[in-house]
Amino acid sequence: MLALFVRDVRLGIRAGGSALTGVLFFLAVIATIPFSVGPDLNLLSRLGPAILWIGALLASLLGLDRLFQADRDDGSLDLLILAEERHMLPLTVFVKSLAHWTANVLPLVAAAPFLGLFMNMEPAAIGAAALTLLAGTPAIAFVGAVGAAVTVALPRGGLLISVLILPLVIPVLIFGVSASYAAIAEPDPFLPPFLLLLGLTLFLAVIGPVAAAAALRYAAD
Amino acid sequence: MLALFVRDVRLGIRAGGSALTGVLFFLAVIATIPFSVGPDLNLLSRLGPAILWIGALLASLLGLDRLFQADRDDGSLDLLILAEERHMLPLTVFVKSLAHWTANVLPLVAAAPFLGLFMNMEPAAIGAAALTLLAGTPAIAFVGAVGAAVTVALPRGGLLISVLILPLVIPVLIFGVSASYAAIAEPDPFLPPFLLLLGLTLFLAVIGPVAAAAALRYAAD
Amino acid sequence: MNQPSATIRSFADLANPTRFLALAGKLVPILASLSAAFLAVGLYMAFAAPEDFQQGITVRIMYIHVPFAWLAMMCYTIMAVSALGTLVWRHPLADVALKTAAPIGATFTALALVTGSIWGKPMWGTWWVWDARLTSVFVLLLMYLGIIALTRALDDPARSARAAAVLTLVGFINIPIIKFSVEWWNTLHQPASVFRLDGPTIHPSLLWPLIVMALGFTLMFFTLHMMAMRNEILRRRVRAIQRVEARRAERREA
Amino acid sequence: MRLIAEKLCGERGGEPIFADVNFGLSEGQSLIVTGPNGAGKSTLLRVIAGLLPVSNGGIRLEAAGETWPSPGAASHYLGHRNAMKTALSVTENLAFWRAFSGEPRVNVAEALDMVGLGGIGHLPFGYLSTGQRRRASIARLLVSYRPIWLLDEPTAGLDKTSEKQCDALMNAHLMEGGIIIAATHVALGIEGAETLKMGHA
Amino acid sequence: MRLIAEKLCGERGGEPIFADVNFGLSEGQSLIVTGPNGAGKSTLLRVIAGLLPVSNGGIRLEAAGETWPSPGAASHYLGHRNAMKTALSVTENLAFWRAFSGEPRVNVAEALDMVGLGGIGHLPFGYLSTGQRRRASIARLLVSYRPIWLLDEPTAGLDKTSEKQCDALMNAHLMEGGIIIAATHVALGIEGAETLKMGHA
Ligand code: HEM
Ligand SMILES: Nc1ncnc2c1ncn2[C@@H]1O[C@H](COP(=O)(O)OP(=O)(O)OP(=O)(O)O)[C@@H](O)[C@H]1O
Ligand SMILES: Nc1ncnc2c1ncn2[C@@H]1O[C@H](COP(=O)(O)OP(=O)(O)OP(=O)(O)O)[C@@H](O)[C@H]1O
Ligand SMILES: [Mg+2]
Ligand SMILES: [Mg+2]
Repeated sequence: MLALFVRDVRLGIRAGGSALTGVLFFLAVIATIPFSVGPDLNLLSRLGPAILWIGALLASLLGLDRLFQADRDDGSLDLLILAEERHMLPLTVFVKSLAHWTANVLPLVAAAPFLGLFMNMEPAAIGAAALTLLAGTPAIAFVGAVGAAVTVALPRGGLLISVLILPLVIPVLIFGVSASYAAIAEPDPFLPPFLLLLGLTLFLAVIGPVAAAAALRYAAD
Repeated sequence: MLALFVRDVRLGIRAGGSALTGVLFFLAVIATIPFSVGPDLNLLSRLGPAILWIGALLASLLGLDRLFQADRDDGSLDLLILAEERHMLPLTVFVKSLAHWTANVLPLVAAAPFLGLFMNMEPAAIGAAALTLLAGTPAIAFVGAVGAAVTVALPRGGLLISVLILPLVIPVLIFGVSASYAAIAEPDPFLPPFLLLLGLTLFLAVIGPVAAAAALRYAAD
Repeated sequence: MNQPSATIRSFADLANPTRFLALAGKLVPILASLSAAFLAVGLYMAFAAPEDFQQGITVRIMYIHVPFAWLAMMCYTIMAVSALGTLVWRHPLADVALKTAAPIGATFTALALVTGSIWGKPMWGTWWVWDARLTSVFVLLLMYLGIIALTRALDDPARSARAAAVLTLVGFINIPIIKFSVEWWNTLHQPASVFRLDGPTIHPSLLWPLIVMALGFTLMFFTLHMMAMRNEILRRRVRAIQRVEARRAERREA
Repeated sequence: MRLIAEKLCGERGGEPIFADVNFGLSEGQSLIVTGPNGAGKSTLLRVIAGLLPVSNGGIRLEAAGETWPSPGAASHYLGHRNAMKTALSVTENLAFWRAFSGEPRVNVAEALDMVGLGGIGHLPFGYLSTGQRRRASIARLLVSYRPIWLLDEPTAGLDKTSEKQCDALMNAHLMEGGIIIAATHVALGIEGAETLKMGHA
Repeated sequence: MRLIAEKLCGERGGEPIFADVNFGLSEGQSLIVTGPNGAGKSTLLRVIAGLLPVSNGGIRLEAAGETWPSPGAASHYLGHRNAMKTALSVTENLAFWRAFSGEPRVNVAEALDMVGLGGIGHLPFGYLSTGQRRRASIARLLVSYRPIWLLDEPTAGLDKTSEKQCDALMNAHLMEGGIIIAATHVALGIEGAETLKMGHA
């Protein structure tokens, strides 16, 4: 299992998914924003958390569709499925999604605070945003895994089911963003949405891999 | 050439995946912004065009990394390069990027007006935004082709490509947004920035493919 | 049994770089001392120069900020030229020049950003504004870093050379944007006052130290660049020799 | 241990590909599957491995003990595709499969020597030639132990000498009491192998 | 028309793979490249096609007229990978290559018959078996005309009968005054072909 994790992370890094690239990616995304919404600083600082979340979401969606296809194309997927008695397939999926998250999203989460400074967000907001990112983004990877598995299994019909599944991402996003705003906007409390986010992540961390594994079993053809 | 276009569009639609992910991502972006700027509607409608543009820009990065990699993996790229005397490679690249745009980005542009309604933008603004998107987003695909060509040798170029491309497409973003604002903000005229945008797209439609072709010629190994 | 031919070929390839190494060996010390001299004089003049009556002491930041900013753009221009060298003239050194210039350029750009924002704090009351010039320079930094990341990600030097060259050329669009951002958009940042068609508008008492400093930093840039190129060439030689060795070992096994 | 197929039927996308395949292989025995393209050789192997559902009849493993609950768990499957990442070096690839499949056997370096790739473990897999790739994935069978080998055209793309090496490896596996089922178009140098001819007829 | 290689050298990632390859093939002649794995057969073919830069020496096409400016433009390259999209049907794939490569020759249906895939043009390419895939990509050589065929292990994965078919097609191409360069490990049934042995020796 650890071996699988290491392999996938390594692949991610080889592809230039290294920490440096992650930070650069974030910087690039952020740099585009002011050009469109204009240099209004306090508007920026309000947009801050949303921008961070959007960047993270994009980063985790990039290459997610290849999560299993890459393994299918070179035949590794067959062997991963064959090893089922040894490593439960859901666990395998879980590890793969986690590796994807580690290679592509974690660097961004780590970089988030600095970028917060860039958009002169207040410390509280920065902390909250980083925290919610850390808690929320894995969920995206897990949901995405289902979509990826389904599209591998039935390339044609895959679309349909992904339509049903991927919208789960939006709630994650919404809770994440609202939580990070709750941290600054006085009246409404930070914890409730954050706990919801955590719950959602844990829930998806279980459901996602199980569903994806179920789909993959029929993927081998 | 037409054959190539048809093939790629067909593949894009059959394989599904990315086009859908794009729309969903687009939706997600739109969904998060209200949280950040709050329920203040006329601020929303003011930000509308910017949000649409950012969403479209980021969404069109999805699936870009496979533009040439897919062909490389199954050996088609060799033949596309071999056919150079018959179809100039830049032209081939041009057609491929156009097909990518048609399959993955065009749906977004089509969806944009509805999302505009969500953010209660005024009809004029919506029209302008859609128009600028239609005129501008191809440029992203053409620049994207360069990124895809440059990273074709990498196993998973997702993040890196975005890092390389985003700085290059910022001019497109600038003119696109300013044009769509000019449409509503009375004094300044719509045409000049829009024509600039068109010009930029045409310019990149030439530069992008030529550069990408130059990179691809040596990518074959 | 083609090792000898192989080794000879790989050294024949390096013949031209060899000449460069000899040249660099001679030039580097000269350039280094020259730039040191210029910088010393420049600094003296800078502090001898009159203070700006409204900006006060902070105006002196200009003497480093502006050269850094200029060099940031010049370095990218040099990279673009060497990119042409790689793609069009296939010059063996062009690729080395591009690859090694990137980190230096990135550093200068970063310094321009830092000095700029240090200057911005007293002048504009804020470290950073998302104004056109500032952001375009920021984007320039991003492009430098992107090119560095790309050259790192592609292991095979021949291939990464082509890729980086293409990318650099395409990225060159940004340079005019930086240069003219101040004219095109109304920015906080002040417009060009030295490189203008209708001659410099800045007062000579400020102009001269600026020019001397600029020259000093430019010389410094070339010194660093030459040293970096020398290292890169030597690194590649070592790699080539290692490959030959490895192949010898393989053949012995087979 | 005994691998038994009874009236085994396989289908692909709803169409029956083969029907009523029967065989029983005990330790040290091997089966060579031949037949025209599209006869269903690969399908048969995948059905045995459990990668495709059994449409009818059954395949089971007898007297195999706890370690090998099912035919799939007890087998190495070598398909057409090499199951290696081109971006990773040969050694990294093999080390991964060794760690992942468990039951480690020969260590990576030795395995590479055994398939005649001694010198080039450090190269990225993508740099290898067709035959070298195939040999690397044959090395995968050696780094971790499985009693049953399911080989789909194992010698495709190999030159004469490495074909011999491959035959030797297979025979050694049989000596140790392994079981081999190989689909092939060319003759394999396995001693005393039964053959199963598939075909639309 | 004459395809001439003089002191041709090829390298991969900076390492010389082969050196001083000389041959001259005129219409109707063929060259079979053999050698151990990693000898550089595929590399040679790719260099000839122009997919890899010539590191030294030269390859040129003489008296070929306007239509065929360069060896690359005049050649069909059949690599290890089939250059077909698994998501598209066999017919769609071939129709695309026919339209894209120009110089249309046999139409798709006939070509499929000629390689013995008559019935299954409608199947997605991904559904085909290894040999069927190979045959489909051999059909690609027929749907549009090129005087030079560069074949990298054309018969890999083919059964005996389709191997014969393939030989017949190659001979027919030579009859018409075509040129064939084929890298292979197994004997090909081409009449009067010269052979070029590559190898580290
Ligand atoms: C991070 C912030 C800043 C950045 C990125 C920046 C960038 C640049 C660049 C790229 C140039 C070269 C322009 C050209 O050659 O046309 C430049 C020149 C200059 N900058 Fe800045 N700058 C920044 C902040 C400032 C501040 C705060 C001031 C002072 C108020 C300032 C004053 C100048 C001056 C006087 C020049 C010389 C203009 C000329 O004579 O051509 N800059 N800056
Ligand atoms: N994924 C699939 N879906 C539907 N049919 C398939 C699929 N894969 C293969 N087939 C069909 O099943 C039949 C058997 O395929 P299989 O790969 O088992 O043949 P094979 O004996 O291995 O041929 P070869 O010798 O070329 O490898 C073929 O006719 C093929 O068209
Ligand atoms: N992309 C690459 N980069 C560097 N070296 C490579 C690359 N591809 C192949 N090589 C090396 O070039 C040599 C020749 O490879 P090539 O594929 O030409 O051999 P081949 O004769 O086709 O072998 P096979 O019979 O297995 O197909 C091999 O030693 C291989 O390691
Ligand atoms: Mg098969
Ligand atoms: Mg080969």
